[in-house]
Amino acid sequence: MRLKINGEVVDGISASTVQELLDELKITAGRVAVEVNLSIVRKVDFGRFRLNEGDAVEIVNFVGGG
Amino acid sequence: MRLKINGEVVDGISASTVQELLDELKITAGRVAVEVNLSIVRKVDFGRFRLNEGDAVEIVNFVGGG
Amino acid sequence: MRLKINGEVVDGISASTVQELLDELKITAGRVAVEVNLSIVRKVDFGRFRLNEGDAVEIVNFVGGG
Amino acid sequence: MRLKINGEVVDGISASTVQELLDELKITAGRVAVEVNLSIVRKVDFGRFRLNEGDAVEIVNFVGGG
Amino acid sequence: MDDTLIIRGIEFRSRLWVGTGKYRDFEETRKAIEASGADVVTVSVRRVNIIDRKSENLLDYIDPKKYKILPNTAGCYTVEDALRYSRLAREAGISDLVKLEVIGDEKTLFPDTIGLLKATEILAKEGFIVLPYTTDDPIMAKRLEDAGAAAVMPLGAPIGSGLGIRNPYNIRIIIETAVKIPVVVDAGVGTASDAAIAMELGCDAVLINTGIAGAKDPIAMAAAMKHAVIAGRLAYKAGRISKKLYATASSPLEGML
Amino acid sequence: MDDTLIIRGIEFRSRLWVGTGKYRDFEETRKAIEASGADVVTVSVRRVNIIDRKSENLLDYIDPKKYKILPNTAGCYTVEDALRYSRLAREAGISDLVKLEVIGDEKTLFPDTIGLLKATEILAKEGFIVLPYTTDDPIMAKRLEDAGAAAVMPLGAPIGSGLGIRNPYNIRIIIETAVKIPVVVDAGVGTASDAAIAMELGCDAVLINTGIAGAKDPIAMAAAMKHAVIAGRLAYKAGRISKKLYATASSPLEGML
Amino acid sequence: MDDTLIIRGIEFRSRLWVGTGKYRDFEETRKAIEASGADVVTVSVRRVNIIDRKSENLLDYIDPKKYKILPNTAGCYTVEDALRYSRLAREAGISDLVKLEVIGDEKTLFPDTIGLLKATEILAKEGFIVLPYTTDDPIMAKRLEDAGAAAVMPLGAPIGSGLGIRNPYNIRIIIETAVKIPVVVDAGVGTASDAAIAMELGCDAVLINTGIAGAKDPIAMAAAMKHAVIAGRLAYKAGRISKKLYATASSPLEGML
Amino acid sequence: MDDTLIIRGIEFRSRLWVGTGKYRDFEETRKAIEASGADVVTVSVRRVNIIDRKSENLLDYIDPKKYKILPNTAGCYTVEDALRYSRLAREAGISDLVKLEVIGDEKTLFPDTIGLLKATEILAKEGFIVLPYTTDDPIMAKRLEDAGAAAVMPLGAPIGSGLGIRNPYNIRIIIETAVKIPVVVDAGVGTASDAAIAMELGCDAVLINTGIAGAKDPIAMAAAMKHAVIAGRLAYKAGRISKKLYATASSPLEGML
Repeated sequence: MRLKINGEVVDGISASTVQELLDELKITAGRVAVEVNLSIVRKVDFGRFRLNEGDAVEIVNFVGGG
Repeated sequence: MRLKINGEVVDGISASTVQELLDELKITAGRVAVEVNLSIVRKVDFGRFRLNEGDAVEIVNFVGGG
Repeated sequence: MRLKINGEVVDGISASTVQELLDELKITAGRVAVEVNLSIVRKVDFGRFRLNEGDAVEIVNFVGGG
Repeated sequence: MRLKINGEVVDGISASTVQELLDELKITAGRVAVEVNLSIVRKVDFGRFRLNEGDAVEIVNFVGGG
Repeated sequence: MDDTLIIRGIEFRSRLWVGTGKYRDFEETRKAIEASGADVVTVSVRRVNIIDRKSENLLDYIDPKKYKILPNTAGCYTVEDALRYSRLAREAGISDLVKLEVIGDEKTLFPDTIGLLKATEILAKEGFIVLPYTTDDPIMAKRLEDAGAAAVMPLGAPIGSGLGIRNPYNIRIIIETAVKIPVVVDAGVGTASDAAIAMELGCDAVLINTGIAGAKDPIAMAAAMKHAVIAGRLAYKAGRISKKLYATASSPLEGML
Repeated sequence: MDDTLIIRGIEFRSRLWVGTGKYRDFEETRKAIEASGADVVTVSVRRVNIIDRKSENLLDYIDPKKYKILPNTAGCYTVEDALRYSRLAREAGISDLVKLEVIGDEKTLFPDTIGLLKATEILAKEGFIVLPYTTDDPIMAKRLEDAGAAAVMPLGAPIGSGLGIRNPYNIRIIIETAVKIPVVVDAGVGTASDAAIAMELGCDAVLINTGIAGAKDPIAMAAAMKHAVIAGRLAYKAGRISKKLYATASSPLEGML
Repeated sequence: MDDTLIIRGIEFRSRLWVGTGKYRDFEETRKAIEASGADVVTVSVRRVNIIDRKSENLLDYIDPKKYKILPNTAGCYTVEDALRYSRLAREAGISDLVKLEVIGDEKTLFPDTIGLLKATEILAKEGFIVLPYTTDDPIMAKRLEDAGAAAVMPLGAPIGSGLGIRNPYNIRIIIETAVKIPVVVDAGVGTASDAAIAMELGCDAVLINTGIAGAKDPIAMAAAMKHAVIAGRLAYKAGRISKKLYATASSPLEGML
Repeated sequence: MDDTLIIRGIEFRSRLWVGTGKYRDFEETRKAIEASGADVVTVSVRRVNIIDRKSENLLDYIDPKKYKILPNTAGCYTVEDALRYSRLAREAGISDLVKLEVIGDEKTLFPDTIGLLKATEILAKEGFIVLPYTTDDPIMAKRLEDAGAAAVMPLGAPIGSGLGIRNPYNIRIIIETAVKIPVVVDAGVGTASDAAIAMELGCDAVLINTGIAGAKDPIAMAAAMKHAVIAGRLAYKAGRISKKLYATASSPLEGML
């Protein structure tokens, strides 16, 4: 499946849920927030939130800032 | 006629136009602005603008200010 | 004997040395400095420094200051 | 005659007085002060003050300063 | 150098603008304005006293042909009031100039910038030449410019406080980078050096009322402010020396004995 | 008001005094002095160039009949040198005035006040009108007065630094309580507002050299300083408003709609 | 005295809050925060690097159980972006705290107060504990309080400028009369005395990032800021002596020889 | 880093020195000193009260074994008096330390630097460790060093005035270029930030009396000063960021949505 992740088009994604996507990308779910097509996906829903071809996914976390 | 002029109720006004009112009050038209019932009366219209019983008239001019 | 002590004339002093004077005035020698007729008397000399009639004695110590 | 003028040794001076020296050097007397061997020569004395071999002469005037 | 200030085609002879409030009487007002050399005088719009008609009029002392009358909306705490006073002022007066004030609270008399921005937009559309009294916030200054302000009038310090230019950094930023329209410092100037500092920062003009009217000798202070504004403007144009911690001799070493 | 500064019977038309160092040429010097309106100009005493006689003389450009020539002893680090230069200056000039400098070190060009005091005492006895360049120390100012100084010239900041009046508190103390003789701030003035501030403190005059000569446009800065000194003096006399943290309206509340 | 700062029921051990930007590495960040004694650390919300997964995470070095994580919306120039980042931050984090920034332009990084006010209102309604980064305008501070801000964070000077508290007068007015919510000075603090001054004005806390991270020795500066904030707070509580132009002896005259 | 101040081989644990004048009683004095963390306390030499012998002694509250007692010559207006008090102090005390004061006048309590220099020279020859209280004149500081002073104690502002460091420029010059001996700012510190500023300038220590004793809560202010001096010293060592008129973001732009 093709997704747009953090602005980059990524092909061959096998994950079908947000949680699987995070696993596939080796990202610890605990410290990130996820947005799919501009709406936030709650952490509790990561497992059941299904991704579709072409979804725009944003995965963010905290970095140093003032 | 009774008018409300600058917030004060004034009885026995004989003037029937803004111009006549200014004359009656001995106010030089040149340097004032007049508002009747919250809408401005143009200087050019002072002569033909008729006043009615109970009109709220505001007559203002310039004073010292910063 | 009459001495001038710290600017005050004091009569009937029986002490004959600085040390005796301090004892008579109940002043602990340890924390004061003594001047007789404008010259300093060393602590070690308190015992043998003889006082004469009319000597001007200054006895000072430390007070709060900035 | 040899003089030391403003720190420079100058030979062949024919002037025998301060005034003649100033004339020889084409310096207007009016605006300068002259010192011979560390003592000031009054303007009124320029004409009669004789110079001797080896005299140290200082001729100063005003320059821009703050 | 020709150094005339021009706002919307109007030429200003002087870079010192003065208020007319707080003077002992009209005669003192007249003398102070004359001593100040100002050609802009601010006024307020208030009700005519219909009971006691004897009282003279300010404009008997300030000839509108000689001076530019700049009405303010002092005392207005809402957009509506500010609009109302502005429109009455234009009708009473002879120009479209208005020094727009929308006040936020009585303790500071600081502007309510949100209301100010709204009122500026509306009045500019109505053809007013709007000079808003604002804070020293560069972002807000830019917003006001975009809304159609003809100039911005950032405060140096609270009205009547005499604290001078409290934040020269912000004023400099407004002038250097925030806006292209003229910048006129309004409020806070307490003495001559304050006015000079404002002009040295690059302001186009300074408006002073209490600083002059409240002085022990208002006429003398008016003259002081006149010279201070000229001095500050000239200094700004002349390009000052840079600051150094250590000294540099002004007299030459060469030619010493 | 008549507000002439008088020192030892000498009347000064202007309260701005200017130096003549660091200008591009004599013509610029002349123009700057003229623009400044000063009637006192400082000069230094240096050796005549006996090799190259073509070089013009400063006094060809500054008419000693029109201006008061105030020789300084800049560059002197000892009492002896200061005395020697002062005496030569008097001989070369036409008056007993001397701006006495005994410098302490070359980095700060601060005065060596101990040497200064000695030299002041000696020269005052010799009939000089001694104007010592000193620190802003009130005690030393008093000592110099007692030693016969005709005025004191405390520094605002290091010579040529353009830092302005670094310690207005000390200058105020000198003026208010330390001395009865005139106080002329010397050194440090970098721009117009600095000069205005000095005068607002109550100084009798200000001496400026680098602040004018070092500006991009010295002529314009000279005019700026002229106005600044007038402004500061007028403001001092006029009596400024007091400072307040909060605002006071300058427009009336009475008569609002 | 117990002097704990409490905002919406949250207790803050330290009145020094620190940012985590601009450090050489996470280890230096960790050490600086530790030296600062802060229990609030600000962070930004940014995209995870999905290409290079090795890169460590800031939270590996700052234990969210030990520190209060305060996400900011730095870099947001619109209300929409500020809302989006705030919501993502809440989702990524564990609290409702947000340091709300709606930036007006890139040169000054001053807040766009109009957008800030809108965003504050919306987020407050959504249950966020909103700490808006604003100007030192007292009127705007009040507006933000009315819109539901839990505290206001007026700037002392532009972010990263190190200019300190440019306008202590406005900060004082905000604290004394404008708002009842806590006031945390944000931006501008360049060295220890700046932080002390902020606290002496009566601020409830100070937020510092560049002032620490940009110092030659960030760890030492973090410790300096820690002591400075404690010092300023204690001095504010202790009640300083009033200022006088003249002296008062600290040693007694009585008992002199 | 080891950062111990050493003067003539004497080690100082703290860079805050405190006076003991003006406290309500000895108990408050003791508590304030303890809270300040100082190990140097200044005292004055005065006549013992021979009439009323009950009165306790200051040294019952300040253990000379625990604290370095630094006697001053406050109240002395002549070299002779300063010498007399210094010698008595040495005899009464246990060390050669003396904070030398030769006062110029009672309004300012500024030093009479000429007398001060004389007394310094004499006492240094007699083996005293002389710490002269002087002005912020760099030249005089150098003279005192040459005369044998172990450190110089320039005033920040008049004693008890609470005006802070009125002229940081001079203090910086004294530290950077005038002297090699330690510089301890004495007098003028009114609140914590003043002390921090003194240390940030590079002073080696600060002496405070009225600023602490005159505060509403002297004990709290003593603690404030303790932290302020540590803060200022650390900041000086850490190397502060440079000042800029415009902003620099502390949060990254990279990784934005």
